[in-house]
Amino acid sequence: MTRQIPIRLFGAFRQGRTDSTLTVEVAPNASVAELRKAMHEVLETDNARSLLKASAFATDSEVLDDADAVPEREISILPPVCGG
Amino acid sequence: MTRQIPIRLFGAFRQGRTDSTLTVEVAPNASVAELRKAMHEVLETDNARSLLKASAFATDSEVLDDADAVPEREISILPPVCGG
Amino acid sequence: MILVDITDSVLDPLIALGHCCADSHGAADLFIGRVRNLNEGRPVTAVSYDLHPVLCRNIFEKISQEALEQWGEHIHVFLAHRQGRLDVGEASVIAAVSSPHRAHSFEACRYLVEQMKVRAPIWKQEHYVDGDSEWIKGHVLRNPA
Amino acid sequence: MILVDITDSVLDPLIALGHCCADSHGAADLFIGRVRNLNEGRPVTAVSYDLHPVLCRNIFEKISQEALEQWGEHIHVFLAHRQGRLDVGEASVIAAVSSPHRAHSFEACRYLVEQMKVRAPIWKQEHYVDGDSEWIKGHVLRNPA
Repeated sequence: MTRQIPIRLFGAFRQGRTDSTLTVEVAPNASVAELRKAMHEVLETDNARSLLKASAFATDSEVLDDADAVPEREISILPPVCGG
Repeated sequence: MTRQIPIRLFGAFRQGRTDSTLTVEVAPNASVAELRKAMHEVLETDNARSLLKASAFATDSEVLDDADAVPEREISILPPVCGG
Repeated sequence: MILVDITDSVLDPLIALGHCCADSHGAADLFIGRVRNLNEGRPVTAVSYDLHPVLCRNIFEKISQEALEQWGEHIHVFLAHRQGRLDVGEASVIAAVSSPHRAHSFEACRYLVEQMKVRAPIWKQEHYVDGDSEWIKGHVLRNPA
Repeated sequence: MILVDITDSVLDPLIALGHCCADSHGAADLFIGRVRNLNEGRPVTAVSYDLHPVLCRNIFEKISQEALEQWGEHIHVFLAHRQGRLDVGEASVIAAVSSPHRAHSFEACRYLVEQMKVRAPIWKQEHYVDGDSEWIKGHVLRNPA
């Protein structure tokens, strides 16, 4: 039994994609670190994998740490930011 | 032979006056320090004399130092400032 | 008093200054970030801003709340960011703070801008004269220590 | 580019922001000083500003020129002060700076305000709820060292 986690993509993760989510599969009690590993497996390019290293997972209310359990809420992957 | 120097008054020097200038008499080659002394003599109140100590003489283009000669241009006396 | 916004519409500095205003406030500071025509020597024609709207609003509120904690509950804080494609010269962000004294307004406004730059989930894609476009490298997002 | 003004009319922040603007400027900072309803615990109803208009304009230009020397000839600088009697909430001064990057805009705008406070020939007389009024003690004017 695994969980399907749809991950919302932002910024450079959208480059060359029509879809704005990417779904990955993790174990029921997976941590954010494991989610990161699972996403690494499904990314197609070196660029995207290297971007992932510098990116953070987040819910709609907070940025997650790698040690956190993957929450039940919607998950996003946030590349390095540059507002303003 | 002396010079009549009309001094434009600003801020607290205008308190209780209808006139906005005060004329003092100095020697032909007087310095700003001597002008200050002459103004001290004609001021009527301790408040005004004490304000004079903290004030600067100026032309329309610059603040004068006590060692400067009294210029031929219009002279103002500027009490401590507080713009904004 | 805090007002934050994420919007598709033109940002209006008068709304920021109307919010950052009180009879006891002698000083307001306002910052506007605008799209520049040049980045690292390359001519830019427009910038597309991609945001995570819900998280971004939450983070704007957090940053604003921190400003109140640091400079006093009585200050007024405004922080708004635009999303979508903006031409050169258009405002992408407005931050503003009013308070009784000027030092707090300057410092708190600067705080909003600096924190927004490193913590808000906002990405920009620059469009160049030659038709090319590129996502700008930014700051790695981390939870504040 | 420098724009300074001494005026009897209402100060308009949009004029300041319109001047502090260029395709290569990514950042503008604007400061507004407004009449407060309280000074050192005493309720204020209005403030009368007395200025030496010609000298004040000269000093505003000097201060602005110093900002260009310090932060670059390409920055845009605006500094305007109102004279006459102003009610609580009305703007007495607006300073603004735009430049390619935000640090310079913040720093130069702060510089304008701090220098104006200690060097510009401006005096204020506060009017109180009880009908009394008083000239505010300020900074002794000296030539810059």
